[in-house]
Amino acid sequence: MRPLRKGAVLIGVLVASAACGGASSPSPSAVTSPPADGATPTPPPANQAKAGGTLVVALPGDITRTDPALIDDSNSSYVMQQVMEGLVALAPGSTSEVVPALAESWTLSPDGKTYTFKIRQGVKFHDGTPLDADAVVYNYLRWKSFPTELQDYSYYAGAVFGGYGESSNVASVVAVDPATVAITLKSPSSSFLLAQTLTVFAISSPTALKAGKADNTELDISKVEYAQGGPTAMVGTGPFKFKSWVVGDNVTIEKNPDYWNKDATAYLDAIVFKPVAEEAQRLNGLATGEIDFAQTIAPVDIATIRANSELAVIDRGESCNTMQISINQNYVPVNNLKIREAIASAVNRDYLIETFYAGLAVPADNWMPVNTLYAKPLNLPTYDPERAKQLIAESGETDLTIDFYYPSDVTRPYMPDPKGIFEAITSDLEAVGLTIVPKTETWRPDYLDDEYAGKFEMWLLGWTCDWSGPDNFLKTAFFGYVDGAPSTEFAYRNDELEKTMNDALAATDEATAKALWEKAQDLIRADMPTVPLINSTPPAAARADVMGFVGSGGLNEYFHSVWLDR
Amino acid sequence: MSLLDVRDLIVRFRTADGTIHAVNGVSFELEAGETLGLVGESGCGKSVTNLALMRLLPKPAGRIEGGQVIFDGLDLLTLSEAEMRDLRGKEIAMIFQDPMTSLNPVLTIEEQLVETIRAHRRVSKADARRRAIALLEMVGIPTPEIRLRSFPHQFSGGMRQRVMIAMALALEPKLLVADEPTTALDVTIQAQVLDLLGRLTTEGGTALILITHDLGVVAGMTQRINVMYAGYIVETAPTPELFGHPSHPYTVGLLHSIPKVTQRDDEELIPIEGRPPDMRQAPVGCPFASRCTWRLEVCWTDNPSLRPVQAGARLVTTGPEATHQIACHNPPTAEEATAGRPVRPGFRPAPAPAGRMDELVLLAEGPA
Amino acid sequence: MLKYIVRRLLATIPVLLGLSIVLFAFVHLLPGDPCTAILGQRQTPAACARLRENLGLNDPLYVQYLDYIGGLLRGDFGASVINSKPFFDEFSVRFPGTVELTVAALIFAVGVGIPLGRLAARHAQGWIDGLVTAISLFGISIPVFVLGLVLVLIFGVTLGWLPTQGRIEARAGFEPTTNFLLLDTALAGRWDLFVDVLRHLILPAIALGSIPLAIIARITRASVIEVSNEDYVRTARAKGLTERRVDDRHIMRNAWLPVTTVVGLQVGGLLGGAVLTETVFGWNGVGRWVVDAIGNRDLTIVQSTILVFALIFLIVNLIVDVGYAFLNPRIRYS
Amino acid sequence: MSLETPGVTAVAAAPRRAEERVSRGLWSDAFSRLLRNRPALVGLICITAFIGVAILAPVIAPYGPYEQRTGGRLEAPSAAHLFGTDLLGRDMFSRVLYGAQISLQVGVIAVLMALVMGGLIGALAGGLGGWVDSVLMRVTDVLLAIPGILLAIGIIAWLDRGMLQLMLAIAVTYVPIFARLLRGSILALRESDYVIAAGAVGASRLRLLVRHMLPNALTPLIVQATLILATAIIDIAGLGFLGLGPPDPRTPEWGTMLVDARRFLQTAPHIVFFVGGAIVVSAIGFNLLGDGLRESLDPRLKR
Repeated sequence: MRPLRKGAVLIGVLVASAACGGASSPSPSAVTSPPADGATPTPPPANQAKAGGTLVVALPGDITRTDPALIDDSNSSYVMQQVMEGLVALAPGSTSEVVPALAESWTLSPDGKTYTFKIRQGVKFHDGTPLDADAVVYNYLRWKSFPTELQDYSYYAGAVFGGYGESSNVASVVAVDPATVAITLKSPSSSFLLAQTLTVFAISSPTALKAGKADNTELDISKVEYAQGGPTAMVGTGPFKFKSWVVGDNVTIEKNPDYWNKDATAYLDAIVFKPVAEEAQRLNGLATGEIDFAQTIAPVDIATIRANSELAVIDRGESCNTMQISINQNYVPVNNLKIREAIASAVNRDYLIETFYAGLAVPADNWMPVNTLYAKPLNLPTYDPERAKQLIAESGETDLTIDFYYPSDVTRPYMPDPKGIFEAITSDLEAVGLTIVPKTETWRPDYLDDEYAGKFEMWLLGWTCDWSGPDNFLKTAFFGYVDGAPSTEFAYRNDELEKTMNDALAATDEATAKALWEKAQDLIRADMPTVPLINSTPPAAARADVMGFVGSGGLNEYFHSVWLDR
Repeated sequence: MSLLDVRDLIVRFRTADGTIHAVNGVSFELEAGETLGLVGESGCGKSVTNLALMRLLPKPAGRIEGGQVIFDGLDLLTLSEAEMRDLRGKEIAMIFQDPMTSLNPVLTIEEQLVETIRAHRRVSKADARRRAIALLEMVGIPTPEIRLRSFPHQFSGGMRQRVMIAMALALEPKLLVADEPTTALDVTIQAQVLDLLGRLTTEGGTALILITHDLGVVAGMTQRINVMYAGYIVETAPTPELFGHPSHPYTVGLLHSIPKVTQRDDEELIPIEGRPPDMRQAPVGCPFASRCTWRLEVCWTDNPSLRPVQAGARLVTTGPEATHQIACHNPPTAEEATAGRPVRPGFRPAPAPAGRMDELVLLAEGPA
Repeated sequence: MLKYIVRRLLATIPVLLGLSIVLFAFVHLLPGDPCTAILGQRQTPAACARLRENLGLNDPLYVQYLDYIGGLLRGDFGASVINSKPFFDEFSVRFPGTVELTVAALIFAVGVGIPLGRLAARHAQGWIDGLVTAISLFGISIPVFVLGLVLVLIFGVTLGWLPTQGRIEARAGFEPTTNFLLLDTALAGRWDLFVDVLRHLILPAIALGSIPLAIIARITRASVIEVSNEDYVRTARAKGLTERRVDDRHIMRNAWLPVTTVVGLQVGGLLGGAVLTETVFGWNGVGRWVVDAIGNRDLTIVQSTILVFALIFLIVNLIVDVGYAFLNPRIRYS
Repeated sequence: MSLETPGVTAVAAAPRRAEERVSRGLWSDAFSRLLRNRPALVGLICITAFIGVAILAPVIAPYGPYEQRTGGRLEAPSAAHLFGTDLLGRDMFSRVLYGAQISLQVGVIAVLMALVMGGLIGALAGGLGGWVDSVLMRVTDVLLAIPGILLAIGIIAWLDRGMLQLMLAIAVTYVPIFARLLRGSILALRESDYVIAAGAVGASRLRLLVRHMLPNALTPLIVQATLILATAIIDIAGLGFLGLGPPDPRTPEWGTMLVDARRFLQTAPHIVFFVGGAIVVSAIGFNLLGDGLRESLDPRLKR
């Protein structure tokens, strides 16, 4: 899931754009491995791969809709990225490397405003409609001109395009010729191209869109058949095609034998995605063989899985997330830096990692993972309860009561057991003399809404990257201003930081950008506005005979390479 | 050989509260076509005796722990359940006290009659139905063809008991046991039903055991009477003899506790004091001792057995000439029987030994 | 009889009315501002205006109520606050799962509970009776979710005999039409899958059915014992009927009556228990949906689900009562 | 002309014995009967243990309910940790003991609330009759029509999570049961001779209700309340299992603990076993006791 919240603004210039993405390309080394081997073996050569079979994949939840443009959750996106393709994509296993997809190539005009995409020829949508420039234009114009009634559901289009219709930053989308599309922006945005790798910008068959009332004429989303799993929903160009969606039970996709990329034709006949909310059920299902692949498992279950020779744990490689104790500086006593420093010293991160992450995490020494571009060690406080007590004494605060929130009904990739983690942290904080009032709300809508609205004093939250760059963490996820003012979420005012980050995004040479981002990190470190805790790599698990899977810390994973050794 | 010969029948009930000594060695005989009354207070074992001979005691509590029941030459207590089942309804039939509850409320009269017939005779449903109609006609139910389809609750109490009689006589049994057949009925109906019962058993030559607490009923209906108390037969005699010469204190008490139309001044109404003994204890002495104004010391310790009133009389066990027998150490004289109390000068009931309840003393000391 | 049914139907009307008032209040009289309460921070002025319009929050309360009733009568049970989907769109997909589960549980409860009760009654006070009493005591004392977890651990994970979750083998890729999977697989002639669906039903049905089973076994035992002591049973025996006939025709025909009523009342407990069972077994039914809906504060879904469940309960008990009347000639002919 | 009622003729003899009976009192009589009822005795022992454990938890429990890292993670039962430990190293034995406290507290208060609310409705309906009766009974019909746990879920959804809300939600589901029970008893008592007699000598309606009917209607209420406590314990755990339990996540509530335990069903099945076992044992206790009370208090069942 890419939990972009309302108001989290994506627009901004990403220096570390795709063109020079080599800097921090995470190694796509995660594959299934029988536990006996210990080390991660290389994927077996393709000629060993067997075609056929049906894979049952357990997801943490059901998809919400079948129209890629009208989703904002990771479950829907995870399924759709098997079926739908955009103009560009992230390379398998990478969180920042942009590769061609439906566009064979692209160019950016010198003024940074016009992208010209060369559309791949001979590609057909699953319904037989040929892909051409007109089809691409149709999709883009649909997103740009979503009616108000649908805008609630098309969050990403609005955020990336900077609004709708006339107010959109997208000036025009034109079919130059049947194989060329030109997208012109009103002002340059170097994050635009990376954003196009998001599943929400996948290209649907115009025929299917029209047939499914997804042509912006039907304003009631419940009647947009294309979004509600109608027979012609989710019609894209990918290696799999949509077969059926039984609400709450499964989404089934099947092999697209006519996939345009003959090198990436799927081995599997079909994949069944099942929503399995309970981690215990995922584990049981894996053990009994009812489930072949669990997209996310509780790290604490790793030992059990390793002990079962029929199962294998899948390590996703490098972390692309941060879990933190979020703090809103409108509240006393957490507006006091000494208290925040004390909190940072009070929490035993190693214990959390050992207990809840089964070691698949590292203590965070920054607000972004160490492998992120420009990230540098910040020497954040480590576990030292004595120091914490001393800081609290020095702080001069008398009322040490803090309302502390956790989400009651979810697990997140960065937070596998919110309640348990909360209990452990609470115990640590109470040990140094703070008084914690435990509070909880359900994830959607209450928790996300209320924390964003500034109703929480202190709460658990984290961020899984959209792509691996400092802007995505420091600015988008955390401390960027909203509409020119500190976010209601953290109420953290630091005008110098805001200016530094904006300058960094606007910088044209890498050296300047690096210097500015490092300065930004120092500024944040000095204020300690929140307390970063952990960078984790959420594990997956599979039956041992599931082969060829390539994991990614950002969950952009593709199943065409997966095959069953049975 | 008599039709029915019950010998030393012992019935006990095992319950959570202990063993109930319901029937403690009862013996009697019955000839074919004879009519016997079985009289006593509720709980005296009269119904249990008859359920025992039908082997219909409630399971698993009720058990026959001794004795024999010879019916028509067969020892009923040794028959298999299937053999016993063949006898029930066919050779021995029963009518119960409450016609309201003795008919199955969810089955039609037809179903209940027909199943009785077809349980014992291989006849077609149509034949059984014709027989059922005839039976209903016999017991005086108007438009039987229509009434057959009715459910019990659509009948009046009297009509229901007529149905019960029809059902009992459906297979012309040799013996009919009628357990308080009229108790639940209106007084006005009682006579009709009794009359019907008497007429049909006489006509069919069916022997009848009439169980009742109502001496008035047995007086007109039976040839012979057994008086039961606390699981014992305490007096047995042909009906006129019993009424004419009641010889057991309990029988005397019974007769005196009923107001008679022909009440004479010297025949005062004397209630029987106290209440029946606790059947959970094995009886020691005469079970009636605690309530008996004629009791002697020996009554507290020795339970007298049934003996002819006239010592040395030839023992006849059935028929109108049956020997008058009682179980008593100190039978009332004829004079006392008429008076209803001991009239011998200076006679005092023997005081109760320690630990025994004395209902008479209680009365004497009770609040006047 | 007809009069009885009509009277029984009329008696349901005030209950329906009361139910509608309670459920109306559930959404329309939420503490606080409805926009905030229902939409939370997602509220945009547009979304809020739409909600107000959808719920008619700008009208006087009685108009809102009449609109609500009018909607119900037209079959409009509202739409999800979260995704605007009409209630029945998703309900119709999920409901068959709950029906299959509850019916299977009921069949289990009745199919095992009644024989157990009869067995216990026949051997009243004996060790079999004691065993049955112990089983039923255990049955009413063990929560469905505990029993469910234990069953999953033993028969699913450890022994591997039965599936632990879902309604059908996902790999089969079966496309249901009605979502009554037993029906669908049978109609499609996929008997292998029919068996698979049955296998999926076993553990959840046992977990869900355990409480009703215990209650039914108890009431059957009590009822059979009570009827066995009735005079007419003695009459039947005195007529020389076989034990079997006495049992089937005289005892059971009467003992059924209280049992049917109790079975009808179990439907409410089963629908409630389905919420927990579906959570334990990952069962795609209304129960799990309503739990999710509460997490999402999707109150219209909760409201309409409660309404439908209550309606089912009322209808089932109406049928049971009519059936009772039919079985019981004292009512049938009065 | 009946001999069938020797008791009538023996009236004069009866009083002394009757007096003996009465003097022992309904309750001591019932209690002695209860002690003779073996299953009920087992129930009584279970409940005494349950209540004792709940009250004495701070004394018995080797650790505090919130105390973490008392041992390793998910340890199997041992002498140091009788029920093993959970993920945070908390002593499960202590948590199960404190859990009894929560269940007892929530259960008893909820049942009392239900008793008061239901009793009030039942008394008003039965005592006043007429349209009050009709309206109140329709209200209970409505509540009965909604499956109990859904009703509780709905109430919590409406009022938000919290201890008080939890108790209220549980309570409301039992209101109709108590209301109907009390109303039924009162209707029956209203026809009884002594109430009619008291009415005839001019006792007011309220006095009749409070002095004459309520005390006599109490017995079935007490029996029912005991049985419902068993259900309440299960329902509380059920709500906890659905994540609607006490808002403080650390609360050692059995249902909430089961949610955690469930995650370790394969790794540490003993946690499910002990927590589930605690629920089952206390529910069995109240059920046995309730049945026993019914048998010993209900004069019709006297044997």
